[in-house]
Amino acid sequence: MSQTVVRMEGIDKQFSGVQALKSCRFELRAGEVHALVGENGAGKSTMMKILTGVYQKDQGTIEYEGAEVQVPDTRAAQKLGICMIHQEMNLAPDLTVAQNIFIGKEPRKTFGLLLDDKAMNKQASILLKQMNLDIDPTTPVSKLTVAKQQMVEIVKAISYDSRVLIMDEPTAALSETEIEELFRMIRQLRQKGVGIVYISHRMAELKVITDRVTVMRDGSYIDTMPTADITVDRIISLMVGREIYQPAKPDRQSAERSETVLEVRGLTRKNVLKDVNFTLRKGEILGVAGLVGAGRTETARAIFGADPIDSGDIFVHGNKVRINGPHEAVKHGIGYLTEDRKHFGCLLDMDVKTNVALATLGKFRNRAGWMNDRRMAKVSNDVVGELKVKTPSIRQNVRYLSGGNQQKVIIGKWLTRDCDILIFDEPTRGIDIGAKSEIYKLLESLAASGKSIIMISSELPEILRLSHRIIVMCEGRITGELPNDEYATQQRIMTYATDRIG
Amino acid sequence: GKNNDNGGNASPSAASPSKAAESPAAGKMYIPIVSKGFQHQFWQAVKIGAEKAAAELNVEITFEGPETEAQVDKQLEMLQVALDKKPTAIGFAALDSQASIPLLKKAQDAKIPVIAFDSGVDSDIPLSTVTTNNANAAGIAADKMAQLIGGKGEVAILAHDQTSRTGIDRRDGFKNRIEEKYPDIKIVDIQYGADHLKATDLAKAIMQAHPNLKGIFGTNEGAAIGVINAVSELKMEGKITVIGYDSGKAQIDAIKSGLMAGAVSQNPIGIGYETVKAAVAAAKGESVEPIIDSGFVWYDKTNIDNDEVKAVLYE
Amino acid sequence: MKQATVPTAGTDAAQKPSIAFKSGLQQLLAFGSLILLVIIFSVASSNFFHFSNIVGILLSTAVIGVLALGSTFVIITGGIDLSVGTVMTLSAVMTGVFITMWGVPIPIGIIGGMLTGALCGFLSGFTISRMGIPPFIATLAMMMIAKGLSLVISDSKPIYFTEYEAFIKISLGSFLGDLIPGFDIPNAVVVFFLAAIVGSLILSKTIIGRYNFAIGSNEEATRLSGVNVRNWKIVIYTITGLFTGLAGVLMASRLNSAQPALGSGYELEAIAAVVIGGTSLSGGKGTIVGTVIGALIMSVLTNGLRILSVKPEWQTVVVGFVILLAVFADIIRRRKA
Amino acid sequence: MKQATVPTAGTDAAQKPSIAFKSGLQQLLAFGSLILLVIIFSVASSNFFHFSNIVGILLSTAVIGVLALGSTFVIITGGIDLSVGTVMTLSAVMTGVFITMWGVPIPIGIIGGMLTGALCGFLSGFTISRMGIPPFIATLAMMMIAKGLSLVISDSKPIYFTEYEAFIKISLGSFLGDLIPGFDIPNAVVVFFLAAIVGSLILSKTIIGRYNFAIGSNEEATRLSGVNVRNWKIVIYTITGLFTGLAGVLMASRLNSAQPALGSGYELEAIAAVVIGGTSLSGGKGTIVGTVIGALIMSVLTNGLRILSVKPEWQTVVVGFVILLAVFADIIRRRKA
Ligand SMILES: Nc1ncnc2c1ncn2[C@@H]1O[C@H](COP(=O)(O)OP(=O)(O)OP(=O)(O)O)[C@@H](O)[C@H]1O
Ligand SMILES: Nc1ncnc2c1ncn2[C@@H]1O[C@H](COP(=O)(O)OP(=O)(O)OP(=O)(O)O)[C@@H](O)[C@H]1O
Ligand SMILES: [Mg+2]
Ligand SMILES: [Mg+2]
Repeated sequence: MSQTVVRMEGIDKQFSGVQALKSCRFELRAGEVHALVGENGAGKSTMMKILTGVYQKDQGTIEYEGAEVQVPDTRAAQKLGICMIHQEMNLAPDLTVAQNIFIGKEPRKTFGLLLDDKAMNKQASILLKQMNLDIDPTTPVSKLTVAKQQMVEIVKAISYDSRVLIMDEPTAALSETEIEELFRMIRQLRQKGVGIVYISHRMAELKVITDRVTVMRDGSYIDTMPTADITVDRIISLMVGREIYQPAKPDRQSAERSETVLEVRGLTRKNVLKDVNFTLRKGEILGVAGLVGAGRTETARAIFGADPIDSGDIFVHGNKVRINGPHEAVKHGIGYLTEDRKHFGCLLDMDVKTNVALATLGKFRNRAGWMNDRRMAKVSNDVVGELKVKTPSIRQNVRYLSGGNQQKVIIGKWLTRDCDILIFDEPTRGIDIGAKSEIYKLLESLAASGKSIIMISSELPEILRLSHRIIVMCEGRITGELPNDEYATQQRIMTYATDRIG
Repeated sequence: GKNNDNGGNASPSAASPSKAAESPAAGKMYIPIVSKGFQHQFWQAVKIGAEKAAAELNVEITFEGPETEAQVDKQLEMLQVALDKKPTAIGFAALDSQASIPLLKKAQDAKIPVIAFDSGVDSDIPLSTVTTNNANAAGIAADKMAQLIGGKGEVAILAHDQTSRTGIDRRDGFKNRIEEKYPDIKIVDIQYGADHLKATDLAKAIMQAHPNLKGIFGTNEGAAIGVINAVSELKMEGKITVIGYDSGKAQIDAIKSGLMAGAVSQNPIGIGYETVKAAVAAAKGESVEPIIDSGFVWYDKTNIDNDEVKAVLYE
Repeated sequence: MKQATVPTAGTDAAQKPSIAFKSGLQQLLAFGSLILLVIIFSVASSNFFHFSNIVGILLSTAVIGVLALGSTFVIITGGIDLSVGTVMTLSAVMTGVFITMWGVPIPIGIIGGMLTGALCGFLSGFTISRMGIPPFIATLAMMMIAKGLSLVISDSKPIYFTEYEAFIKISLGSFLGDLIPGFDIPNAVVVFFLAAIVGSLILSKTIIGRYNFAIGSNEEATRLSGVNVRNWKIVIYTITGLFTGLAGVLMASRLNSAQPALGSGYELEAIAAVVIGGTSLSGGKGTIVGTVIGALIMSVLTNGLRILSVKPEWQTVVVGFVILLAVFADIIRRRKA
Repeated sequence: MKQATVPTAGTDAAQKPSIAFKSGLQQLLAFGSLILLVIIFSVASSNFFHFSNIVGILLSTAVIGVLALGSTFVIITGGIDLSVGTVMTLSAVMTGVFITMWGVPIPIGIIGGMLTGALCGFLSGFTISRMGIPPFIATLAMMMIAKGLSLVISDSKPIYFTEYEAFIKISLGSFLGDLIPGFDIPNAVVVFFLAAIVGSLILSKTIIGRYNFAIGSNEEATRLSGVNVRNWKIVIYTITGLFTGLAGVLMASRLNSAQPALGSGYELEAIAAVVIGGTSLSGGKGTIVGTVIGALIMSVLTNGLRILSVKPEWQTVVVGFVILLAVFADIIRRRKA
């Protein structure tokens, strides 16, 4: 058994009244991939941020290679050889790939006065090559796809020659092929004796890549065990402390003969969308699969009017419509739940009530034009009750809700608006398994009640589990459409998803 | 340093005027001077004169004014505060001849004598107005300009301000005199330069735009210095006749060195002195002249060392 | 067991009353600073706490206060309006043009002046939301344009309202004094407080206010919720313009004249008042009450320093420090919260 | 096969040359506007395109240009410095105090003046990064404090350098003219261009510049990368202050005096120059070349309008419109890109 590099014991952390960690512990060995799992808000990120000096612990000890250490800031962590890839994107978009990789440790020349960009770019391209990445180190990061940005973050972390590498939900923005690539990198690092902490909500990955699992719940340590000795179901029940609803495959026949509510013809946007055609029926869940960067989000945004299109027609209930902005899309009964919840989904610093009412504020006016707060409160209380949003009250700021509950609030916003067509973009990204299953339930009941849903997801099991019909995109085109029958498999979808021209 | 103490432990000094108001014999008289500005040399010179009179007559004064001559409202607030300090009398240089009338009426009701200075108010409330006629003084500048450039040619005005009373009077005084008396002289450009640096670049642009320019009149210290700087930066010494206004070290030096032909100066020290003197007299119930002309001088190389000129100039 | 599935419910509930309390405290803090200043100056000078001086302070708050009220709206959207100073002047000038040159009835002239401000606000809003120009730049340009136009239109001369007694009454008359003898609060002060009430109602009771906060909190999320953000931003800048126009009318009436060169630099005073009042420059947070208190702090400070005969150059320094302190105190409070 | 694992490699590679081209175009656009202005004015007035007038334009760019250079740094961090105008004045005053009152040698006096600016920048940076005060407010306070102190220190009187011939040479001498007869470019212009080169080197070749962009681009990410963002921000504000101090020295030397009441409003001109030069107020993007061109556009415009004897009030209006247009053109270009 290899030696222990990090041992955290009795860690307490309090955030202005919130006890995020309660005498929590964690142990990492060299050359292992150690999964850290738990529901949203269990304290995984906080625990690791304490290890990397982003936050300071209130109580407890950190041992590194047998000796107790203090980690006052991220720099100190780097010096120890501990490095973290954060949950949120952590690159400077205006800097180049190489500049981002070497930030804080730029090669210098001329007595350390000037930057040696040539050396930096060279070293960066060596690092990128080592990781089998074909990225020009002088490209600005803003020009890269999300997946590549994620890869750059990993390369950046590796470049510190870390003994300990923490990955906080590295696959949240990746799809299958990129995940494969990431796993290859992880295995390579494990070989070199690097200890890796792997935080993820995707249970399937744990079996594939991790050696041990530590489960956290509600800021407390629950258990640590070898991955090989435990089932995913057991992990889940440790995490949530209760049973999870496992949805069956939907009743695929139900939507077959119903009317078409949305039709998209020849949707084209320079460089991102090429001649996208599809239809959506009443009461149907249409799954949209594809690799990251396939153009699924772009399609959704184009339909919703969030981005301008170059050509193409959209028909709602058989009528051709022109959508010049989201405010016009909602008039046609289209709602869109963005993939980036924190940045584009909700008003983090405003309360649940306002967030629920945001798309329908105009309806909450009395004759004098005054806002009717009481009615607003009633409606959002109804939403909170109906969707089982876990919040102490509708006056709570959305910032303090867990990811899953934030997502429910956003769904509630669109339900209040009473949209016929709902586009869900990665509805379960970064959401724990418990919340996930509740959202699945919700989607199914919405479809059953006659709403039409487009569900974009990078998780194929999710697509297969929920959709009535599946379309697959690649490089801005629709490369395949298939009913979700027994022939719809992950392999077939992947074939379409990698169906590149030439 | 001294005035600073004034502000620092202000409570005794602020208390004394109110006492003074109640029983003038008991303490010093307190006379706030609300000026048009405090940052510029001209107003600093007025302040010096006022302080001189205050020392001689053993009264206490404060001197303040807004940052720019556009801030009519701020000046009114200062006047309001001055009234609330229950002064024995007030010296006031109105930025606008009408805007202050309601407040001056208040002063009248409170039986606080008001002495206007620099420019008048459209009202008979001020018991006396200590002033010079800016327009006349600028007219003299025009006469001198005409004389120096030989009665014909192009001249320009670089005024310090487009909207303030002093700016307008000096500009128009010069312009009208030229138009009335010197048909062969053409005013080809009037521009406005707010500070020394801007005035310098402005004067240069004027000179570039009008290669045949023979003279420039700068209507205050900043504008005049701008013109001098421009002339020396463009190496046009001797080719452009520069006439200034006000005094100050730079203008005096320029006149001595021949860069500047001459300048008109009001007597700011005298204005300050006379204002306080009249205020004290008025407070004591003595009669004061309705108009006290503090006078102005034309000064150039020939007379700059004369005593009566020296008395008016300030560095 | 519930505890386990709803991890933060308990703690959140515990937070709630303290949040309400803190929001009270926020007002209290700015209000406390104001009271503190008043006490300090009252002790330091017997001339400070007099009816006529307090009225003087209120009167001198009125114009800048109304400007600050207007600025509060754009600042809550996360924007800024640098043009309020000169647009105020332009509105005053236009009021003068309407009343004294065109001879329109005074009330219509006043509305005309306010609409001038609104039009400028509309144009700023348009350049910002339709042309995508950052607010700082768009309103900087508007500042210059309004400054120039004021001079052009007035021919660089003040426009006097001497023949229009009623117009002057708007600021300096006192209908309160007519009602209650001795209670001579000038109308300008009453107008300021009325404007504050209207502003407060707009901000808290109307859809404009809701969108105002939503845009400031997260503009893109608001847009993606189907809100026509571009149009609402124009509306909000127009409201700021309307308040600015009102400030112009008050200024003209108070000075009995439209002074075409006045106003540069007032935008910074207005912004300072807003920020001292606890509104965040990054948007999404702010109150009208805070702005009123912020504006009062600024004018109490200026007045007090003048009453104490502090030299004008030191006054500037002191005001600088007080702005720093006030904002720092606010930050400390929030950090503790 | 490689193609498959790195899906968009093709597009990325294809984009690269166009990025380089675009960044060229950006400079070209601002540069194009400058040339266009020069051509328009040359055609409109025969007096415009003269050696002495061009030198005059360059000289009038020097002070505001150096201010704009300094402002570029803080603006790239996503901050702002409203104090550069009055800090410039304070630096000029302190230079005067050092040289004329304390009698230190001129070079040391100059360094002292520059360090005054740096100290003010340091203090602004400190209040911003340590006390958490937003840049707008922190530098607004610094603006007032510096304004007051300039007057206090100089006792509201100009400080003359008449007895220090050598000092005046710093701006108005021409060592280029001494080398090449007839090529009388004043030293101030040379200093401006040297400062631009130094600024450009700092921004593109040193770690300060790298962190400058990194902070402006994503401050939190930079902090989490182990960069001591708080300290670097202080460094960057100090650099801005150093440039501001240099501007103060240049101004004092050019005016042969330190004028204590000057400088308010210069900050907005400097910011306008920076933004016209293509630097984004939201941070992360910007170049020194752009700022130089932006400053030149501003002074060519001012000079040209004056040469054409456009009425001053209309000049303001035109400048306002040009700022709008320049920024709008930049936005259009980026949108297309
Ligand atoms: N900066 C902060 N201020 C206040 N509370 C915080 C802060 N950061 C985290 N928390 C709280 O601490 C708790 C743990 O959060 P943490 O981010 O560690 O959860 P997590 O396990 O990483 O969840 P997720 O799976 O959603 O990323 C949560 O209740 C969260 O609201
Ligand atoms: N800012 C941008 N600049 C240039 N190209 C971009 C930009 N954003 C996206 N793209 C390109 O648009 C295409 C589609 O991206 P999109 O985000 O729609 O993908 P997606 O399938 O929704 O993936 P994701 O799972 O990340 O949502 C990709 O080729 C991507 O490179
Ligand atoms: Mg987390
Ligand atoms: Mg997407």
